[in-house]
Parts: sequence; C-alpha cells; structure tokens
Amino acid sequence: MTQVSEGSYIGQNVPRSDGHAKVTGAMVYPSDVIVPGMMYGALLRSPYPHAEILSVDTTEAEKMGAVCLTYKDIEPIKYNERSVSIPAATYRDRTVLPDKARHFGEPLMAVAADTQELAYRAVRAIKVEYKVLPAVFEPEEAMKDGAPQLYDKIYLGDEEVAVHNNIGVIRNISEGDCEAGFAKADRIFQESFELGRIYHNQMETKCAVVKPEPDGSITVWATAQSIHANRQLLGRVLGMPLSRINVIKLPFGGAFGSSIQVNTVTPICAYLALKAGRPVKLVSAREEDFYSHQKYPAKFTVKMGVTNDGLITAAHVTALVDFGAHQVQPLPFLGCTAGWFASLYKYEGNIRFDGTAVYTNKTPCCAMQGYGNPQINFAIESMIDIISNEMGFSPVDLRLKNYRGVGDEFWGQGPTIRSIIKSCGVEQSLVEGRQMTDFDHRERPDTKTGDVRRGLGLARGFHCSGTGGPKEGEVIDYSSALVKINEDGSVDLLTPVTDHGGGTWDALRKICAEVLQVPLDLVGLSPAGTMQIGYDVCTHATRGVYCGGAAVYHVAMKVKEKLLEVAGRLMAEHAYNLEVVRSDGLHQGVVQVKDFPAKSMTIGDIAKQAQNMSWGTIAYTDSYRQRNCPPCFTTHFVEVEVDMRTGVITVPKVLIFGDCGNPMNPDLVKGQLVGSFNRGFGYTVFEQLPTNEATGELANKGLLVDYKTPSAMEMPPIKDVEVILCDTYEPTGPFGAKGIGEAALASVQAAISNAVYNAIGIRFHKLPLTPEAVLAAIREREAQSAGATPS
Amino acid sequence: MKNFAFVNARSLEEAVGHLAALGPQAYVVAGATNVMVDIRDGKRNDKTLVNIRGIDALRGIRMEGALVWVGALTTIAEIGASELIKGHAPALYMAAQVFADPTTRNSATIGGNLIKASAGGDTLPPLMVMEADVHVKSARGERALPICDIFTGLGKTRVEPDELVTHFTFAPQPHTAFMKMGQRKSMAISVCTAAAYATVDGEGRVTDCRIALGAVASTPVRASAAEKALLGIKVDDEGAYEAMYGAVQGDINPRPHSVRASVEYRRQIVPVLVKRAVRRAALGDCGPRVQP
Amino acid sequence: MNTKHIMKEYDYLKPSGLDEALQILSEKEKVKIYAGGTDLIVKLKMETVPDMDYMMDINGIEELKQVEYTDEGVRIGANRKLWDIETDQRMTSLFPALTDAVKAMAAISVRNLASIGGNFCNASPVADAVGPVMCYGGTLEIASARGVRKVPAKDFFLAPGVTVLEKDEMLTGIFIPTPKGDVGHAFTKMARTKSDIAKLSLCVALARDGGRIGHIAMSMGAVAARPLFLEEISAGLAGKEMSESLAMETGEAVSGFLQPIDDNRTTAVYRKDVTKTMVADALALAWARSGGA
Amino acid sequence: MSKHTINLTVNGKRRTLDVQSNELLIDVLRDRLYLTGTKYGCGIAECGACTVLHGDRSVMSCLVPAVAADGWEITTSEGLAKDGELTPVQESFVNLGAIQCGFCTPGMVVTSTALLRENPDPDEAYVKDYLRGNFCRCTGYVAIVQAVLDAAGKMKGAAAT
Amino acid sequence: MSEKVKIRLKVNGEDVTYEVDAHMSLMRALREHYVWDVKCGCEVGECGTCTVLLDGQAVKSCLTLAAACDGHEVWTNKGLGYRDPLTARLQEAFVECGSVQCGFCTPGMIVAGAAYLKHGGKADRAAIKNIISGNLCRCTGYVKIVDAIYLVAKEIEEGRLTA
Repeated sequence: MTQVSEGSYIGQNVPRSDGHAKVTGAMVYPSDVIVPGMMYGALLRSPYPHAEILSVDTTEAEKMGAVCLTYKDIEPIKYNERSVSIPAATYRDRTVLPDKARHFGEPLMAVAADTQELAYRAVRAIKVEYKVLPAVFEPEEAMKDGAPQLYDKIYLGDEEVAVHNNIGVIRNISEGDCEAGFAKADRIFQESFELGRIYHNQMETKCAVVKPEPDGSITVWATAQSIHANRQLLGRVLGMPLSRINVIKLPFGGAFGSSIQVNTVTPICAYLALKAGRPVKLVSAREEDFYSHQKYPAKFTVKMGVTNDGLITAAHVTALVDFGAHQVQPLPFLGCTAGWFASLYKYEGNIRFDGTAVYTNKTPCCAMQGYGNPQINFAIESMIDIISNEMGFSPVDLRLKNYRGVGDEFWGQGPTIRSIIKSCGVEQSLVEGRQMTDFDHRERPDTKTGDVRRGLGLARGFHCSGTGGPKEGEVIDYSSALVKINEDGSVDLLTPVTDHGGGTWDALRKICAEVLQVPLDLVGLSPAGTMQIGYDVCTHATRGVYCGGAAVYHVAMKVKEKLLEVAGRLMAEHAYNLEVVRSDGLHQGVVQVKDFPAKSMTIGDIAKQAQNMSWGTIAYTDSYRQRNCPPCFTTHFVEVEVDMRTGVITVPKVLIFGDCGNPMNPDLVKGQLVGSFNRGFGYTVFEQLPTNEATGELANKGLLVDYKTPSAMEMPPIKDVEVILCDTYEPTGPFGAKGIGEAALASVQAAISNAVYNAIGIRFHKLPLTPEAVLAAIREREAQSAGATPS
Repeated sequence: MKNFAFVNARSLEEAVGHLAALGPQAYVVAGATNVMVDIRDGKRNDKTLVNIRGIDALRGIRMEGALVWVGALTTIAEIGASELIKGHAPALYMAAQVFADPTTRNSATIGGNLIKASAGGDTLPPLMVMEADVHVKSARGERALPICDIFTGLGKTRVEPDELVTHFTFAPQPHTAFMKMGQRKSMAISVCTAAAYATVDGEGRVTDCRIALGAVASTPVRASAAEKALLGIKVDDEGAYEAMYGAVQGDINPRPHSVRASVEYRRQIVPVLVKRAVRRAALGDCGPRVQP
Repeated sequence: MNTKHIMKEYDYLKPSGLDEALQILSEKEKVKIYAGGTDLIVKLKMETVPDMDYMMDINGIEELKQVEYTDEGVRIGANRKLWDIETDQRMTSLFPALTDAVKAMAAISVRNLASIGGNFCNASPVADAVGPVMCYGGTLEIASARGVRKVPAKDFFLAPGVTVLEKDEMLTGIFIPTPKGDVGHAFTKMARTKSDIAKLSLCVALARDGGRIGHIAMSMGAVAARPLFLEEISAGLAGKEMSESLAMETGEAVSGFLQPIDDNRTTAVYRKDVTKTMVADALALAWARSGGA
Repeated sequence: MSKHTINLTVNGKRRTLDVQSNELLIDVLRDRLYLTGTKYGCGIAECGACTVLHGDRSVMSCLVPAVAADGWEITTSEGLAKDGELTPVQESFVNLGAIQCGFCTPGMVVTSTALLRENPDPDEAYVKDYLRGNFCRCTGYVAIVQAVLDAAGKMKGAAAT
Repeated sequence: MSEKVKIRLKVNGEDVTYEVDAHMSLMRALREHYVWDVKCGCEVGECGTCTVLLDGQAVKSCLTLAAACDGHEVWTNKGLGYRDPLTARLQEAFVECGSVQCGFCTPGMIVAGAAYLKHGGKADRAAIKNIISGNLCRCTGYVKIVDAIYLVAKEIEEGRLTA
C-alpha cells in the first residue's frame, strides 16, 4: 500500500497522544470506572483443585444485603472463553459458574454488595459443602488409565465429544517425507526441552464493570483485547441480542495475551449486575488473577537431520501441553506451534508435528505473547545452537543457509493460514549483528575460566502480523473503521482495535492523517463501543497496525475519494485532477489542482461548504481483511555473565534487531522490543509457577512477593541496550508496516540460553535458568568430571 | 450557604420545650410543603428545624362537646375526606377539595396553612366565617385566639415564636360554603376566594351572614360592609345583590401588579364569588363545583 | 487472604506519648503496634494476625523516632524510619554494615514507612537489619509500665515471629556501641531481585589485631528459624591468623553448621552451597576494610 | 471496628473524612476522592503502582491505614502538574517513550518526583535503585530511566539559567 | 453549613441509613443515594415528578423534609415496579397506552396513579384527572396517562387484578 509522502508522520517519533493523561493519572482504565450507585462484586473461589459442590447456602450472605450468584442462577450454556476460531473448530467445556471445581482458585460463586468490604464478607458467609475429588497436575499422569477425569464429555462445535484420559486435543501435521529427509542426513539430533508455566503479571488485574441500562441493554467496561469477542460471548451466555450489549473500548493496564479471551470475571459480573438490577464492578485481587489464566507450558522432543554441509533435511517435533482445567483454545495453540516450527527453517519441506494437549487440575492456559512461539522457538533455536556446536558450523551461517525468507511460504497461524514472505530483515540482522558483536570471534566455553564467565549467544525468531491468508481459513481475521471529516477539517476516527500500550492507536491516527493529509492533532480517536463500530477479531497475533491499520487505510481512502468528489463539485474540477496535501502553515489538509496549487481549498472549507449545500457528511465505514500474514522478524544477540559460585546470570549487553517493516513510531517499536527483552529475561531466568500438589495451590499463593520478574536493577546499562530496526518495507502493509509485538519476545529465551552455553558450556533444556538450577548444573558437571578423572 | 439544624419533637411537651429554648431561632416543620419552598428560596436561613410531624396528639377531627375539634397536624387530605367536616363545616370541606392538588394535600396541614398566613390560604376564609378559635400552647401556658383577628400582615400572626398551634375549635355550621377562583383547577394559588356563612328565614331572606375573603388584601379579611349589605335580601333574587356589589369594594384592597390578576379583575370577581358562596351556604350545598 | 482489603476488625488507638502507649499495653489485651505497617498491614491482609483487637499507632510518639549519638555509641529510636537511617552520614561511617543492610531492603517507598524496630519485632528469620545490630553487639531497650529492661540483640529472638517481648512490653530503642580499633564490617545478601527478601544474608564485624583476627561476630539471615548469630564459630576464629584458606575453611564450617530449608525463594542445597563463598568473601571483605592485608 | 475523622491535604486541598480503622489510604484516594491515578497492582507493596507522596517522600498507599495518614500532606499523580502544565518528569516520560500501557506510570512518575527532590543530579545506578520497587511489565525500564535522567538534566538546565 | 442528620428509613423495601443535611428534601436525599427514578422537575412542589409513597401516601418528595422521614417507609416508582404487581401492571399499561413520551414525568405519574388505585380509586376519568392534577406533563396532553390509570382501574374492578 502506497509509499509515504514527504514530511510524513509515519516513521517519525511523535510523543504519544495519551501520554499526558497517563502521566497525570487522568487516564481511566477499566478498574477506575466509577458508576454512581454501583455495587462491588467478589468471588468465592475453589479451595480445592478438584471437587464436586454438594450444596450451597447463601442465606447468611443474602441477609447481609448481598446479591448472590451460583451455578443455579446460570443458564448452563457451554462456551469457550476465546472465539478466534470458527465455531466448528472450537471446543466448549465451561459455563459461567460451574457445579464442579476443576482447579484451585476457580470462581464458583459470586456476590455483589454495596461496598467492597461487605462483598468480601458476604463471600465468607456462603456455606458450601464439597466432595473433594482426587486431582491430577502433570499431563503424563493425567493421560494414564485410572487418572482422575476432569470431563466425560465436552463439545466441539455443536457435536458432543467424549474425553478419554483427559486428552483435550490432538493435532498431528506432516508435510513432505520426514523419513526420507532423515535418511538423507549425515547426522541426526534429538533433544528434549521443557518450558514451565508462567504468568502474564500484567499490571492491571482482570476486571469488569457492567451497568444495566434503562432500556434493558448493558454497558460493559472490561480488561479486554477484543470488545466484539466480549460482546458476542455475553450475548450468548446471557441470551441477549448483541444490539443490547455495548462493550466500551478502554485502555487497560497491560495485556500480553492475558485478556485475549473473554475473562472469566466478565460474564459473572454481567450476571450479577442483571440480577441486582444495578451496576456492578468486579476487580480481581492479584492473588485471584494468578488463578485466572497462565501461559501454556510445553514439553518438546525435537529431532533434526543435518547434512555435513549444513542443510537441515527434516525435522520432527512432538509436543505435550498441559492446558489446565478449561480449553482456551489449545487446538489452535498446537496448530500455531506447528506453524512457528515449520516456518523458522526450510527443512527441505520435510516436517512432522505431533501435538497433544491435556487437561489437568491447574489454572487454564491462554495466549501470552506468542501463542506457542516463544516455547517452540526456545526448542528449535537451542537445537540450531546445538547442531552448530556439534558440527562446527557458525550459528550465523547455519541460520542463513536454512531460514525461510522472501519468496518462501510462511504459516501465519498454523497449516491453514499460509502466505508468501514479501519482506524480510533476517539477513540484515544476522550479518550486521555478526559484525557488531564480532560474533565469529567469540571464545569457546571450554577456554573460559574464573568465577564470572561471559558468553555471547544468538537466536532469531518472528511472529505473524495478523492471521490473514490468501484463503479464508478456520481463523477469523478482519477489522473495521469509521472515518468522518468534520466541518472544520478535523477528522473523527473510530476503530474497534484496542491498544495495550504499544501505541497502536497513534499508529492508526497516523495512517488516517497520512491518507487524508491532515495535521495529526486534527485526527481524533473517538470513543468506541461495540454498538458504534464494526467488528475486529482482537488485538492479538501482532495484528493491530497491520490489520487494524489496513482497515483504517482502506476506509480513509474511500473518504478521500468522496472528499475529492465533493471538492471537484465545489472547485469545478474533475476529481482525478485533484490531490490532497497537508499544509502545516494553514494547519489543515488542502485539496489542490495537481500541478496548480494556486487553486485550492482547505478540507475544512470543503466540508463546511458541503454542509451549507446540504450534501452530507464526508464519511465512510467498512471492514477490511488482510490476505497476508507477513512475518515480523527479530534477532537477539545477548551477552551474559554467569557467576560460577552462585549460578546467578546477569545480562550486561544486548543487541536487538527488529523487522517491523516501515515503523510507524520507531521509539515505540523499540520500546516494545526492550520491554519484551525484559519479559523474556524473566521467562528465561526468573519466572516459574510451581504447584503445591498436596493442596493444588500455587506455591506462591498468588502473591507477587514470590513471583519475581527482573526490575530496573536487573536490566543492562542503558548504553548497552541497543535496538536496530531493519530497513524493510512490507508491500501489503499500510505504508509498508508490519507488526512487532509478539515477535519481540520469540527469540529472547534461546538467545540467553545459547549465551549461557557459550559462557559455561552447559546446555539447558528446561526453563527457567534460576541460580539454583544453574548452580546445580555446574555442580553436577563438576561431579561428573571429578568422577571421570579421579584425582 | 444554607445553615440549618434539626431537632425532632416526639411530644407536645418536647415541642414547646424546644420552642422555649430556641425562641426566634426555631422554625417549626409539619407537612413541610411551605417550609421546603421557603428554605429553597432562601427566605429563611440559620434556623433550627423543629419537626412536629410525629406528634399524634395534634392530629385528628372530632367533636369535643358542642364544638368541632381539628388538630393542627391534620392534613388537608384528611379534612377533605372527613364526613364530620362535610356536615359541620362545608366551607372548610369545600376548600380542602381545591387546595393545591391531591398529592400536596397528603402533606399539607391545616396548622401550617394558618401559620403561613398567606392572603390566599384556602382554609382561612372558611375558618373565619365560622369564627374558629386557634389554640396555642407554649411553655408559658395555653391560650385561644379568635381567628378573625389573628392576622397582622402578610405572613404574620399573633402567634408568638415560642407558641405552637395545637388545634382549632369552632361551632358546627352546616350553612357555610367556599368558592375559589384560580388560574386553573389545581396547583393554583387563588386569584380570590370567598367563604360565606348565611342563614335564611322561611321566605329565603338572609337572617344572619358572615363573609370572609382571600387574596384580596394583605391578609384574609372579613367583609363587614358586604355582610351588612346582604342582610335581609332574598338569596334567589339576582337583583338583590346589587348593594353588596358596591359595598364589598370597601372591604377589599387588592394588591396592584399581582402576577395572578389585576386589581380591576379582582374587584369584578369578588362580588360574584360572594354571591355564589352565599347562595350555596344558604342552601347547604357543598357539592363538587367549588370553582366557578 | 485478601490483598485488597483488611478483613480483620479492630479498633485503632493513637497514644500521644510513651507513657500512654505503655498504659494501653498494660491495660488492654490483644494490642498490635503499628509503626511503619509494612509488615503488619501485609500480615493483616494475609490474615496471619490472629490476636488483635487493637491497632496502636505509635507514630505520634516523637521520642521513638529520635537518634542520639554519644561517645559510647548510638541510640536509635525504635520507630526511626529506615530511610532516615540509611541517609544518615554518621550512621554510614560508624555502622556501614547496618546501613548497607537497610539499603538492601525492599523499595524506597517501603523504607520511607518501615521502622528499624519493626524489623526486629516482626521477628522474621530474614530480617536484614537484625544481623548487623547483633554483630555490632547491640542492645535492645524494652519498656513497659513496669519499667525498662535491656536485652542483647542476639537474645531477642525465640522463634519465627516470637521474641522475648511480653505482652505489655514494647521495643523503644536500639543501642549500638561504637566499634573500637581497626574494625571492618561487611553485609552481603543474595536475593532474586534487588528489592527482594533475602535467600541468604550475612553480616561480619571484626576487629583486627595485626595479622590476626581480634574480636569477630558473624550472623546469617534466612537460614534458620530465627536470625542466626554464629557465636561459636565466630569465637573459634578469634586470635587466628587471617588467610584465604581460613576464610574458605570458615565458609565450609558455617555451611556445614547450617540446616536450612527449601522455600519459595530458594532451596536448602543452594543455601548451603552459596554460604561457603558468601562467608569466605564477606570475611575477606571485612578484613580488607579493617586495613588487613 | 472504630471510626475516626481524619484530615488530609490531598493535592493541596484539605479533606475531612470519616474512616473505619481497617480502611486503606489507597481505597480512600480511589473510591472516595475519585483519584484513580493511584492504582492497585498487588496490595502488598511489591509493585509500586499505588505510590503517593507523603510530603516529599514516596510511600506505597496500599500499606497505609487511612486513619494513620491523619494530618498528612499527600500528592498523587493528579496533583503534580499545575494548571495543566506537566512537570519536567512527566514531560520526559511522554516525550521519551517511557509509557506503554501506562498503568505503572502514575507510580513511576510519583517515585521519580521524590527521587529528583532527594537528588537533583542522579546517575543511572541511582535512578534504577530508586525505582527498583516500581514494577513495569511493558517497557523494560530503559526508557523510564532515560526519562528520569532527561528530566534531571532539564531541571538542572532551568536552575542554571 | 447545615447540620448533618442521620436517618434510618426503608427505601423500596430496603433498610438504609442516610446522612443528610438538616434542610435537605427527601427528593435530594434519594437522588444523592442513586434513587434516580425520583426526578427533580421544579423543587417547589409544582410538577409532581418527584412523587413518592411515604408510608403509603403519595407525597411530593421535594416538599418533604428528609430529616423528618426517620423511621418512615418510602417507595418509588422503580421499587414499586419490582415489588408491587399493581404498579408493575400500571407501568406496563403506561407503555401499552402510549402514555410515555419523553418519560420524565412518568415515575411521578405512576406513583400518583398507583397510590390512587391502592386507595380504592375507581375507573372514573374525572377522579383520575383530579388525582394527577398536581403532576405536570408537557408532552402527552394527559389523555393517554388518564387512559392508562383508567385501564388498570377497570382491570381491578373486573377482578382481573387485585389492588
């Protein structure tokens, strides 16, 4: 889509328009919404990982003035909290409130009361009798015959399906001929990798405020990555026409996938509000939020065949995933994981993926920045490092030889969504990074001595920009926009796309301003709710700018067409002889005759004249679907220091390459890459969520005091955090843009782990690399070498 | 800024105690329909509101010996629904039918109507033609005031700040009637009102007569000139009222520049109301058509 | 547990003087003292404060916030805020291990609230400020309506959350004697992140006697049920010639002595392992700071 | 449960409130004074989103019983900018990309304000240490530290001229 | 500044405690506590849109001193609609008869009408007119409002509904 004009905002650093509101505390997040007369909600959460509810007595709580909600008040409509797939590919296993607890901390009952304190006290006044059932926490255990069963049957689309051995989903994919590929190889490598559960720890806990309106409709403010997904699910579980549900778009305190589905609290809050006939606000405490959703853990076995000249001839991945007590779409999760795996390297077209996802009595898993990508990337990029080391290849060259780049096929979100790569910054990243870090001269681990050992590691990754493919598949992906020119030349932009802090909204404003050539500050982002604007699937899959922006581009182009048509009537010129240019002097967009700028009118004058003539508002609204899902690439060169005596890993230096096509706002792109590095560092070295198997409770009890992520102190010195944006242009993106969000995390983990290998010569197959794990590995090696060479 | 305190009087004794202690600071609230408006308009401020609404002893309608007893807290709705009042004081009954609107009548009290001492207070002319006594109580003692000389000016009465109106008494009088002229039929402050007491002999000549008028001067007034002019006339003789038409002009002094009616209009309307009130009083007709 | 709301019901009292506070303690049952609240409020949210009918706020008592230097040493009011201690230049020069320990605690916005006395009375085995006070030979001043008594800091703790304080007593001040001679101190801490609770903490305070160790005191946090004062091992070092091997031997000895546990922060194995190098390093650091070669 | 009348000065305005003994300052600010810039993130002083100024010092309002804040002078993120004009710290946060989702931003800005009042000439290590209790999940902190250093530079420049 | 008075009352069946200014009207007190179906039209008793039931009697809440309502029971249109089948029916009748235009007078009209019916009011158009004569409506011309109350009165008379 069109090149940018001279003096364009696109590619320029513009201070974010919501900055003022955010630094002054004025910004309203869902948990800040105050509706007069509102009640406060609270949840009774399961004290057991697996239990039947035998009886419930809410009498005491009701005497306290609370409105109580149990499964008896709920229509037992089965649903899946996430609705990105078409219904026929969606497993449904849950209701708004269950009659059986399947994980510790699962919401079982809810109350609303006049004060938050009263609500909490009322929850404690509810008497519940449980029949405690045996629980299962590990997928291998869960699949055994005789293991406690979470479900007998669930639904796939409208079909009832039986669940055997807690296996929720199996997804096996194979292309080419793996056996033939392995036969062609000179060496076969097989390794296993394990990534545990982590938690989003988004700053704002999940919450909802629901207000019953006088006309019987409801207004909803919630932590939500998709207002329309929330509306559609609420419509379904409440049995309400969608025209009665207005989910309002608000900024919220961080996503990372945590609100990619309709959060469990939201339908509960809606039910409470409708029962009470009053607005209800339901905000999770942090210790509740921990039990809401977590990142998918994964266990992989990776087998690769390589020829002596460094050609990867085949790859086979088996994946075992424990997704907890409910399905938040592990089926597409496995498909995506297969896609990320398949799209990293060519493998001569010989791939096989065997994925199994299993129910356990743990918190349900949902997307968290990558939907399987950081998990499988850690395995594959560790594998590439292993192969390089074992076979004596340069890790840079092995990647350059095998990566999928321009002209190759890319699986956006699994096998059904494929498009051809048209822009790619992989080569630039690898070649420039190799030079900047002097990568080829890094020392081998066995030459290093001392208490603190330094290492340099590399990994590369990507993510799709959206989930569009040339063929309509099983995944829904389109966006909408409404653009209207006001009578003073300013522009209203409505978009259903949410912004999680990455600056998507400013990017969309820039696209609109660029198409219509109006000063950026004249493009206002109008408040939007599901009643006001068309559908957008979700701000997920790194699609905000690429897909949401394309919809804005498409609609703004239509508005521009109308504008020129109206201008033509006023100026007695053919529309095709006219063009729009921005006039910073007039602080207006201007329509002028091509090559004769003396004849011109400001957009404000045109719109006002159109009004005087009663010609109508110059506006348009439509939806738009991208037919590609171009990968945005990242490459991480990470230096680490490992303290041999304590096992502590620090990162003194990092070099990050990001390929987001033409960046809308380079500072904000870099900000996402640096933020992702921090989270990746946390994922790799700090974060874990062990379960106390005696109680089913998290070992940290959901308290941040025992869930540490790297703080400002743990980050490298500012001067040693370098981010380079690749010089690429995506022909299918709005003004050449792709995404960056999830790609930014994909390769952090493997890069750190590979650097640790380079520092101390120990390969880690399991995250996190806590000081305890690292020191234990060092001690184990010491013991082995002491055993091998007795002194 | 509005500045009020609030005390609740649970008994008559408590109430007069509060009034004694507070003196002019006290501001008695009963039905509150006048009080709320005056507070809102800023006519009164820096007062202690003395709530007497809960004193049941001040409520009720009954015969006390030969006299009709009406508690000061009795609402206009209660008066308007009372068969006793309908029989013994038709004028008061009729006034209660046109007082404000049914909803307001559920709150407004007869005592409040007196204390407001508005020139157009609907219950006042009926009480005057019945020469009711107003009973008040204070810490100093009790006394009865004849209603006809209780009003000293607009909003002013001879009731002292420490005194509380407790009840009204009057002799039963079936030959009374009340007529009201308002800008509309409800929620209308009177353009003018007339209450009449009139008895006739066998030939239909007026033997005794009392007239009281509302909204024709700064207070409700007795129309003594008109009363004289009516004595001896035949009530069903249209022409006989001519003298009264002239005489009554001396009894009234309508306020100029009123938003509700001009002086000239009132002077024309008053004798009409008097005539109709006298006729209906003489005939004992307290039917629904209170308004012309 | 509820991190959004305190579910406990209690009355709040705010005495304006020490006598009034002591009177309250002697007269009322189930009184908990609120100084900085950084432990108490969290515990109330965790619902681990079973016996509390009254919260007594001692922030109205000025004398508990004061610090006084004399030739003998320093007396720190029990309710002196950590931030006031760490930014006190004289404190830093006299008792660097104490100010280092304070700086290693939590976040600035917590240290602005938290008091040093609270760090003692909370009686957590991980309390960072406790080790230095013990190693400096500090004494705690305990008052009640019955009078005042003094207890050596090392004898203050009985079990997790339990101290020698009687129910009518409160900690009013901490006295630390000025170290004499060629002294060297070190405080080190291992934690997951910089503002975290310790996996391990260690304090060493020694006085050098030429090439030999004179007096020495060592303590460790987060390795036992209460702050651990390594009395015997320390005593065994006095008079010994300082050397690298002595430092390492001591590390081994301390590690061997410990019987730590696994918890959310780390493992027993890790604690025992890292203790070795931590002790050796800290000893060497304190030695160097005392001017020793 | 005892009830108390407290006086607070919040962002320069005197406020008199009746509070219960177990009420927390964060809730009084958010639910009763509608100053929702102060955020709940964890409730146990692990994230710093609820940081406010008590005089010139930063404190976490999730740890402070409202009754114990009687007499305090409190500044929240809403009270820093005067007449709509951002403080140097706020301005640098906006200009240098130190904000993403913005939920930590009020606490970060408040803590940074205390920092610069304490030390107008901080280095990177000082800033990182001062902000170590303020959790941000989006930015990776680099831009935040840069913003504070930038604000310090601007303030020094302004003081010099 | 006025003294604060604490009053306990029953509002729409719920026991509540309000802290009100000594001079505050019941209408203001209700609205401050989010009972918003009690509308403020004139605040001097002229329009009737603030009509509520106080101990079963229709009163204009703007002319009622809140402090004096301690211990009393208040019902508003919304609460009656939830709990009282007669009012619920009357509300429906208003919708059926097209008695609602802008809707601002409606809550007061319905309370006045419900009070009439509860006190045995007959299907008598003149009486109905009289009973709502203190309720101002600027949209409808009253006819359909009278119709709605009449309709329900008729249903009661015909035994299809109990008053």
